[in-house]
Amino acid sequence: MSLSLTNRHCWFEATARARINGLLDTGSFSEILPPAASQPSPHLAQLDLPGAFDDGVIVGYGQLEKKPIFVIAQEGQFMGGAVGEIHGAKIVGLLRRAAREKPAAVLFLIDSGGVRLHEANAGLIAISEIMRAVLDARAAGVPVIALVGGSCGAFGGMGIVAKLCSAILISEEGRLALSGPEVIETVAGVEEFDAKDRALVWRVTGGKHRYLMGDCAMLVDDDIAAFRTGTTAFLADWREPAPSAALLRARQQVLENRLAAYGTLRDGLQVWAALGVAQPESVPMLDRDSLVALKEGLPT
Amino acid sequence: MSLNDIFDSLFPAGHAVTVANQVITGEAMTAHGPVAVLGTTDAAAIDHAMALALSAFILDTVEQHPGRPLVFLVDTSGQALSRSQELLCLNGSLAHLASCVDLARRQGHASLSLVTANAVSGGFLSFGLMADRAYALADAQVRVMDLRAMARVTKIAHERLVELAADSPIFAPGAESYVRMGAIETIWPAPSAGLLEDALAAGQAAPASDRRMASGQERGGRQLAAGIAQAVGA
Amino acid sequence: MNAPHHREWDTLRQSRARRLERAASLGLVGKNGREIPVDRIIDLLEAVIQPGDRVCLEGNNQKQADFLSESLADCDPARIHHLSMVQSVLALPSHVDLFERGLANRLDFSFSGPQGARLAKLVQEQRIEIGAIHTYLELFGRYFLDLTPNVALIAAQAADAEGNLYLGPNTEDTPAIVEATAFKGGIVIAQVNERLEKLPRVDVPADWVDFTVLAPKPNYIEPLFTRDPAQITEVQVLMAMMAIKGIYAEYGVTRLNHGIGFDTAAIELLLPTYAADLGLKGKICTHWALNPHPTLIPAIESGFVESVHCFGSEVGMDAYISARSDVFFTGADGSMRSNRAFSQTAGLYACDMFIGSTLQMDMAGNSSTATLGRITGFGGAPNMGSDPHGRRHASPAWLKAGREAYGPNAIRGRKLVVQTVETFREHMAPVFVEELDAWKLQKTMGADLPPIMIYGDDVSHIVTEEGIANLLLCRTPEEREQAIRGVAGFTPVGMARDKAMVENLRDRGIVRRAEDLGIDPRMATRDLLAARSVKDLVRWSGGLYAPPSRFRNW
Amino acid sequence: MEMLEFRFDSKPGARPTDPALCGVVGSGNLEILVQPSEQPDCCQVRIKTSARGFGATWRAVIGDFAASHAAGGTAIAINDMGATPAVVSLRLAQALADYQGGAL
Repeated sequence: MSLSLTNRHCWFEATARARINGLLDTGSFSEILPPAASQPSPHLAQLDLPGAFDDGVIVGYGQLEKKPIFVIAQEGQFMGGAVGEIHGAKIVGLLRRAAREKPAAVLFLIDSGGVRLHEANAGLIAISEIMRAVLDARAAGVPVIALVGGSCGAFGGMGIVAKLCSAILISEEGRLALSGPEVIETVAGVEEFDAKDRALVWRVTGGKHRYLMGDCAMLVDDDIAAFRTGTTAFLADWREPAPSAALLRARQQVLENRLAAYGTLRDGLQVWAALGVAQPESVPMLDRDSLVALKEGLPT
Repeated sequence: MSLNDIFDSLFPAGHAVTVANQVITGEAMTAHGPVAVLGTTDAAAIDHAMALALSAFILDTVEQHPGRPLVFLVDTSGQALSRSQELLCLNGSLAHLASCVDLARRQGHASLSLVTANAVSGGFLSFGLMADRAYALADAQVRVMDLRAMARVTKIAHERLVELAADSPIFAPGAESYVRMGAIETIWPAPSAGLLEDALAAGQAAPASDRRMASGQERGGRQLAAGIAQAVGA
Repeated sequence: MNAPHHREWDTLRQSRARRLERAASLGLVGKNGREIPVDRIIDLLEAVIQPGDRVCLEGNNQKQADFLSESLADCDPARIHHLSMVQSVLALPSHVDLFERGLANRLDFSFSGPQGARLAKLVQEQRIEIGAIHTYLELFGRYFLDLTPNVALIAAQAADAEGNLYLGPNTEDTPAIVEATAFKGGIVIAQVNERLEKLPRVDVPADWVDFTVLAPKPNYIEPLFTRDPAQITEVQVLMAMMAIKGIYAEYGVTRLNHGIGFDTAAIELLLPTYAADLGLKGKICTHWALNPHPTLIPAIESGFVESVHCFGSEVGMDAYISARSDVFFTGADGSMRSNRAFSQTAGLYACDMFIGSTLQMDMAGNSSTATLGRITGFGGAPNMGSDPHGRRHASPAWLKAGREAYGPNAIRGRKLVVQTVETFREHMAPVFVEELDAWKLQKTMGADLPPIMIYGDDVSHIVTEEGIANLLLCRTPEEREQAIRGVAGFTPVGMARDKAMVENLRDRGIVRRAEDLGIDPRMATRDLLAARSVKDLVRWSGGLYAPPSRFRNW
Repeated sequence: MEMLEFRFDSKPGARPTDPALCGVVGSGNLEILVQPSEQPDCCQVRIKTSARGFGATWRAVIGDFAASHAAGGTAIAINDMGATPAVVSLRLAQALADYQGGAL
């Protein structure tokens, strides 16, 4: 085994700032409302909690392979990347600017459990505004690409936002879902979902499962450079389609077929077998390239 | 008030609405012409089947009745909580539903939603909050989470949350908070054809852009968002 | 001269025969070798165990004879009572049930883990009499002197039709327990996970075993030695860098034991990176008495490690161990053979260094993991973490430490006993204190001694984020105290240091800061770790390591 | 939450104009924002911390930092979520180095 393992910069544990620095062309990033020009959330202060200068999200612009790019990066280590009033408004502001200025893409580095409960109403409404702003930017022809691979994944309202983006690039460590396993366990019992069984959690919500099911466009290694390479490659081939009933009709058909085929299954292993994977139990241990090859070889 | 009473109050000129699997679909007549009526009832926990039933109905309306306004009736306790639902990416089906509402808007369908009983988190996000304008009946429950659960999760004393909720619409549950925050236009004392017609008229006159931040600031409930978004967007 | 006093000399053998007869009278002889049907286990226990017996219940921090323990707790206290329990670890709820239900009233043990609070309550209510709290080696030693079991209840992986046992990779304490019991007229009962026609190998011969029972489910094994690299902090990386450069390299430590915490996991994960860059491969950390820590995989794969002997195994490591038989001790069948008694002996006498962490340390260097309201005990750390006066063979590390401690004409060497701790634990609880909680615990429990894990006079070095204190070089108690305060950071006792004296100690190399070692603290990032996640460990192992589900995020 | 404010004499250091941010307000961690101030031989520090009652410890940690680094001319703002002194010291050194543009 090589020491190259030790030279990787994994996305999973990097800070939002480190992700941006490794993702964009070196030195090209400019932050809008940087920490020195910002105030932490007064709503957190009212609850006697210290905030963060950037309220847990960094927005700005830079370049990717010399193309102009807008970036939104949530900091999962601050309050689980959850969306509060300032946090949400920064994202909405950037998306609206993108619809106007039309950069080559907006890269949305999602790492969030959804609504920040300390600012619950502000967070919920902000996520609704983000949902509409993502769709507006896309309708203006600007691709919005979700990159998911942080420790908080993309949950709650941010799971919905991720699925409204043009595409999702995800790592094996990334998770994408609506309700967190802990919430389901609390409400429906440990038999329904054992949140401590992490392998199960990943078989239900993890990057490999979402990629095999076609919910994510690309599976990338847990490495900042791999996210950069994957994003560049994806954008090279992508033309943002105009919103149309035909596209949504086609999507409706896919989702209905899927529900009919797999609606009673409860574990990724069952779905993968149904998809035609010969040895589903081997999937969790496959490396990224082998899994991509496996998916490409599946019957369609 | 039963669902039929609500229909009768809102659409005295007539309605043909069916309810299946807690999903409402149909059409009704108003002073502004026919409208599509859809939504959920009995505090539905939105699952794939419900979301797809709603999205299919929206696509049908877009294809068969161009420009027909959409009236959403919202009664949802949130999303279905189960492993099999998450296994098939429930957030994806909710996003698909939201996309369909958005498409309708882009194709000239005005939309409004009326919270008839409950509007909670994911279920509310996927269609109620996607409409051009939202309204709520007076006794409707609109929230992310009740304060007791919030106290447990945030580890902040319940008494403290109750005290702060008294004058903070930022997290206090209730339709009134959402009015002050700009997400709900007004609270209706009761379902009423007159109020519905006013709302439909307002929807046809006003632009379909998202004005909730500005409203939140004007109403004093959300004082930071508009300025921040403006500063970032400039 | 008086006539010789008449005495029977085989009462133990007679007692054993009567017990076996009682079992046989209930039909429990077993024509199929020594197999007992699982639903007769309580009948068997009530037949062979007598009131007042000394019973050894096998269990350690890893494998547990959990089914036999639960079965014993379900026996009728009218028939079985006043048992004296001897056991390495009091870990399962059923262990404590024995006392609460009136089956047992006396306990000699080593470690109590999760049941520490219940145990303390029973002691205070005087419902349990504690003989003594031991280290593993002391307890094993007493099995062969004055605490020999009448009955031993043990756990094995498999039995064959004759009653031979295969213990699997988790051999652990079984050989010591069985040897003491079987050869002193005792009865040995084994719970097994499976019955096989042919065992992979015979670890315990059938004629040392009286009965076997197929447990309803495999014995519980705790993945106790799995440390997720994702949880290692930058401060632990910094301390690991200081330990490697300031201690491992300077003494040329080749034979050693590590504690189980994240501090030492960080050191293991810096061997292929930081230590390799310092040119230390082949010069340090070649021979280990250590459980198969998953975090040691990168060092093994990088060629740092020549040999590892294990106390027990670790969940998920079996295939990797089997494929690395040059490094680990494995049988002809390929699977690992561990042995706690032998590995503890290696840790005590054959290691040049022990390094571990603690919860509290006083100004004399005494350390304790005891907390108020809990009786936790000792396990093996005091044996590892002590300088054995019985050692005679020399090694460069041992000699260098001896000369630092006793001067150039020293007639003995010195084991390196290193404590590595961040000065504050979580919730800002200071590690360095004027008085250990152990003293209060002694009073409330009425114990003979405070439960001190490692005595201050055994400690050679203390590593904190502030630096390294070399206690070997201190010449007076005052110097030792100031050396400890001098690395105690911003804890109250650290701030109460005599600054001038600490600077003097620093000039003499007794207290050394990161910069004195040529280490820039800003270099201390997690990027230095050879593995930053459990998945990295799986990759290093070439897919051989199969971590338990709870440690996975894929 | 507790707010603390300290000023310590410190040797004047390099005085870049760009502020620097280091760390994240996560559990057991903190963020440190370093900006230029008007007073070249003084280091001003403002702290918001989730843990109450550790003013004396903060004073000692910051005092030690100011004495052992050329941190004069800086205004430092800290948002803390229960970081230990070891983490605070490490982060302060990193933040000052980032600010002064010093390569490692």
